[in-house]
Amino acid sequence: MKKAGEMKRTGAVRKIQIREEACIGCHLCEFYCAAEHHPSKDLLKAFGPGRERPRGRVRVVEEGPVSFALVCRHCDEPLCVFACVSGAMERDLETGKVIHDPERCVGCLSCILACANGTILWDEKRGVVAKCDLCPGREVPACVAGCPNEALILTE
Amino acid sequence: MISNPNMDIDNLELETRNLKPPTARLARVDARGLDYRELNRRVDELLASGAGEIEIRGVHGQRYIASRVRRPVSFRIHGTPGNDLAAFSDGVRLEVFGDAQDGVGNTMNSGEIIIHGRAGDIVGMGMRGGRIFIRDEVGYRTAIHMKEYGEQRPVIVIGVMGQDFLGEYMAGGVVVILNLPPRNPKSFSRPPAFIGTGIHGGKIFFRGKLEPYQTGKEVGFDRPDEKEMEFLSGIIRDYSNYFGLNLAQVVPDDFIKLYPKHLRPYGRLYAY
Amino acid sequence: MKSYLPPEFIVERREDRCIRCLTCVRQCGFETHVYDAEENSLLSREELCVGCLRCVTLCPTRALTVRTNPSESRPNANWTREHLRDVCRQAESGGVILTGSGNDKPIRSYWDHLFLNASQVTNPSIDPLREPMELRTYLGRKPDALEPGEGRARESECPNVRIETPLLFSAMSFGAISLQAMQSLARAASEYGTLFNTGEGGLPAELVDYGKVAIVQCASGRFGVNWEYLNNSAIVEIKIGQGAKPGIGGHLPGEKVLAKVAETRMIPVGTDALSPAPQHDIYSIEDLSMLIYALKEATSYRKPISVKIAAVHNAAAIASGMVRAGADMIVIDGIRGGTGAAPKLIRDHVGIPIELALAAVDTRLREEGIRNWASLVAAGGFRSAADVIKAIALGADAVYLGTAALVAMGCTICQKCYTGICNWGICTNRPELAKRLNPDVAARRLVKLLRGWSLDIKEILGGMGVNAIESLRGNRLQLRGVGLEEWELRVLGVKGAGE
Amino acid sequence: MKNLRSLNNPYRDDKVFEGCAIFALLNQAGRNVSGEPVFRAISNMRNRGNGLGGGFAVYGIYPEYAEHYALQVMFDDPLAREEVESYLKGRFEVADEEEVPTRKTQAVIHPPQVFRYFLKPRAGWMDDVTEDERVIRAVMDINIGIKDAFVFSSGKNMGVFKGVGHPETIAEYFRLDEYRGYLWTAHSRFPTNSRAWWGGAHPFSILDWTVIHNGEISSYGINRRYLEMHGYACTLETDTEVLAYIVDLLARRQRLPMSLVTKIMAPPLWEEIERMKEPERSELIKLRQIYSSLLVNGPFACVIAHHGEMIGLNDRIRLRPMTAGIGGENLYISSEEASIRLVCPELDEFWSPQGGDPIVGRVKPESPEIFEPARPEVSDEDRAGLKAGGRV
Repeated sequence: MKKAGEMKRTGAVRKIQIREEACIGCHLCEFYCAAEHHPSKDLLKAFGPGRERPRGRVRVVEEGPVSFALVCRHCDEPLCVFACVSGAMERDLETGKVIHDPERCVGCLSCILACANGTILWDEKRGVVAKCDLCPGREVPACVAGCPNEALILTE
Repeated sequence: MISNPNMDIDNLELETRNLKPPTARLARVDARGLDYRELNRRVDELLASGAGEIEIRGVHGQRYIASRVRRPVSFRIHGTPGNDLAAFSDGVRLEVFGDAQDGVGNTMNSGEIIIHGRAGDIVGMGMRGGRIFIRDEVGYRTAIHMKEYGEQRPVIVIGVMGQDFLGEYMAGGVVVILNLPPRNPKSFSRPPAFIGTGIHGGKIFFRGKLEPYQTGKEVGFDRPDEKEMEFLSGIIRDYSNYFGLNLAQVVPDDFIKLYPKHLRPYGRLYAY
Repeated sequence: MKSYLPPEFIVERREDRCIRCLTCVRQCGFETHVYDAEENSLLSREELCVGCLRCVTLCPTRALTVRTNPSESRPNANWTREHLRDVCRQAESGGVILTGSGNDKPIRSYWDHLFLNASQVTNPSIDPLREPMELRTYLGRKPDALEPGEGRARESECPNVRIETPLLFSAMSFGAISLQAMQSLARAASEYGTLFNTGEGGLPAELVDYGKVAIVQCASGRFGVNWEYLNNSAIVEIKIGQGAKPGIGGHLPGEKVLAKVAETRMIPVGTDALSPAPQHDIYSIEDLSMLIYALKEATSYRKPISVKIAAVHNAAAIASGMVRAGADMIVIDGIRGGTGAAPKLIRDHVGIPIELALAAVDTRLREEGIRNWASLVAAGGFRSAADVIKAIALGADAVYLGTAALVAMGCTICQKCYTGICNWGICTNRPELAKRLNPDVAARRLVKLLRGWSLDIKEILGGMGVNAIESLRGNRLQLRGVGLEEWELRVLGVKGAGE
Repeated sequence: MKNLRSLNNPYRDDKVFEGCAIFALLNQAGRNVSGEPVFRAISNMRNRGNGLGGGFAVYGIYPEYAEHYALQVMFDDPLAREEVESYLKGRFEVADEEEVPTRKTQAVIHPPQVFRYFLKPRAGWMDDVTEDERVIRAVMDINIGIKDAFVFSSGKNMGVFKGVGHPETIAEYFRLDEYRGYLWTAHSRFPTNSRAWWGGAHPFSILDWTVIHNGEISSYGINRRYLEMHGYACTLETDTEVLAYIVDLLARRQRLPMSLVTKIMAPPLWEEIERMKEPERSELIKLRQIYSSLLVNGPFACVIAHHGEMIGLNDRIRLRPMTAGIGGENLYISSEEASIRLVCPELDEFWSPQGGDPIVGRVKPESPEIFEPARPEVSDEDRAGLKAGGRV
């Protein structure tokens, strides 16, 4: 288990900023995220008829007119990393990104309990957790690019 | 250079800060021969030099008196002030010894106007707060589109009666009509009609009886409740005090209450 | 009772592309789309669809198409589909048909019959990308001369307001549009150096800092009008009329008067905000003068006072009277001007086109030698910078953009503004809908629109060989008409092409 | 034929648009009084006008020629005067003539010449109609037919003085301080066009009928067409003109009492009529049926005057201000109360009538010299003329 002091980042941190006042509750971020994390990277293929519906790593919560997307904050002091028993959850010191390695994940759910933001989701089918990885390989994460109202914006 | 209000919005505040040392509390102005701009400019100067009470004599139709005064200053006006008396005003107390013309208290925000005489048309148009007491009768469209907001609840008290369209479009506030004998019955050759037409807020208290045709179809009738009776007692007392009258015969029991039947009088006018 | 009205639109959903994301269900404020969880199927209640295309725009897989219902009764050039629908609606409701936005009838657009000039050989065109090109405009009364003589306006009585482009945002009141929409307009105006207009709904507390770029309206309802409001402004505008509904007032239904709107308008929550048809202190030209000077007194002669009227038959005579009554700026709003709500009959049949009214007003003011006494602003359905340029050449100092600004923010002109439901978050106060308009996004789009149109204007100016907007203003020699009758050319004061 | 419209309504608007202030004074004892209070009162309402028109009608000013028609004619060109005079002398006995005296006033720019002629129609010219009709014919002939000439007024023992300028300027120019009359009406004008023309100022007149008016007559289009059907040429294209002609048609030609004339112009609303008792109810229904095209709609306040009488009238829902006061022998009508109080601080009576409710002022019968003789019964000739739709 790592200690808090060892987490100091060295590079620029990209984060997704969540703006409740602009979230329109369309849930499109969930779909774009899920498709991005589907092998096909294609909405139609990921959600085609008869297929298992994939899950994204972002979740929109709503209560009346209030709605916002829950997505990993990539905290400076990531409680999930401290709580992880298997070393699956790590913080990339260069980018400040909190990354999760499903191969090492034992599905103990400690990170879910530890995360104050509720942004780590349980992937029941695979028996591991899933969380935002800021879409490696993409300039802008899929949820940010797909949000029709800039309720999710990328800050650096 | 042409002045650009974009650039100097705050100047007004600056000016009031550059006050001269206070002089006499009561200042007097002789309005004879002055046009309204000159008169209002003099009032500004007097206020800037610390006057707390202003007496204007010889007023003969000058408009907009006290319309940009925004502090609790007392005015005593002798003569016949012109239209838009205290329009847009906010917090002045103004007493007129004589009749007033049209547009008294137009879009007024707060304060008190007492008129020892009659007033013309559209008294308290769009008024939002404060009180207007008029000893005698008033002209057409009194309290038109008067409204209330939060703590601001305007009150207009009329000693005699208003001509037609009193309380038209009324959206808030209170009008009290004491229905005392008119100064000149020629102003009421027929009973006033269209009272409260389009009313959708506020109340009118009327002393005496009204025929149904005299009021708009949006008006409901009721008796004042206890709290309103109390309010009316206060109004009658204030009216008597302001004008030095003994109104033993006027009691809250004689009033009927006119109120809007609907908040949305025109809801069913449209095809959506 | 069963309605005989067929749906106006049909919704087509390509099953092979629908991924059941339910965005359409969530986004339609009119509840057109319904998800049946049992069947995992999506249905469309097409009779509710207004054709705003929100669902089409947001559908991530482009599975949706909305189009006009192709079902036709027997073709009839006299009894059009619209007439049939309207008769049916009134037979079912017994009321006045309401609508929103501007006139949608094929009224002759004179802009499309006016053509602009360009320099060739005898004078050079100017390259606006590299050479200076000035669009700065001052709004307000100008003195007759630098050293004014007896009886003329003194300079100190001529407050002027600077704008960096002759494009202003027209009056749209808070209550009619959302706070977010108004915020977007205010921010864009501030950023680009122009002005927005509060309409008659007051200035929301959130926008008090934008007073410097606000034209604040004083209209018949006097909503939110007090000393602070009048003095925290660039210009005070008396609204007499509006192009979309000349001669009638406004009516913000009680259900749109929510807490914030109530606070700004200074009326209780839930009451109808009725703006009477006339201002009840203005029944005549000398009464207009009275209100103009009431406002000048209340603002200590520091603000230009604007007066806005609808373009009507005698606009020229009225405008002349307005200027003589003390107006420092006059606004003429043509029959294509927009609205949040108006009786359809009035929107479509009352008033005259802005082109003719503008030309007539400018001509009259010049004939009387009083054109300098007031700025002249045209409004009513400007669709592109080309319309704007032609308006300036006809005599406008600036133009008001309403519908174009709304479209920049997302409006698709579905004309349902009066329902209080706007899927684009513009013309609504329902919080869940209003938040669909992100002021960051909308303000940016508005600034880009202003920039784009300003560049267009500069390009045209350059082509004409002038580098300042004042050389175009009222320069009717830069216009030629095509396909116009003699009287139309006469009113417009332009020659026919080739003349 | 000259086009008066090009002078008065140069832009060919539907009508001339204007606002204004009105003031009127009637000495009810019929005593001729100075106009000084009238000048002060009208100039106190300066904010209501814009200096592009002012005018006065004064009654009782020419007692020495009380039986002669006083034609006050304006000339923009001396040649026009010759033409007018030769026209008049052929048809009228001219008892006296002179230039209306004026005073040099800086504020008056390019004034026309104004002459007055005291005259009676000659025998042998249009003998088949009344003298009044003959005078009207002459007025129309001059106004329409003779370039650069325009008749300001044509009544007996009265005159209209008007021009471009503030009313007090016009009063000074025409030396009205030197006149005394028992009835004064005054008007300050706010026209919306700058090409204000002296003939376009109020009062408008025909014979001794004069009208001053504040407001805009929205029903002008149909009022005018109805009047045209009765032979009135609305050459000035201003709504005030129709008021004068309506009164002339109803009161002079059709001999309706003033109480009915005002009820035709500003009738009670139908719902009020429905509440009335018979026979008043049926009478009003009849009036509204027959004279529907003479309902004057839109905001107006006007004072209609002729010898011995002045009537202040408002539109039905009083969209223009009008107040009245009585102080001593004088009855005042004014747009603003302050003007009345300025000249008569102690009023015996003051009121502000409801819409459509006329202010009627008459010289008291004990001073009959002012009054026109009581209206004669309608003569058979007149009846025939009326039936034939007799044209003026």
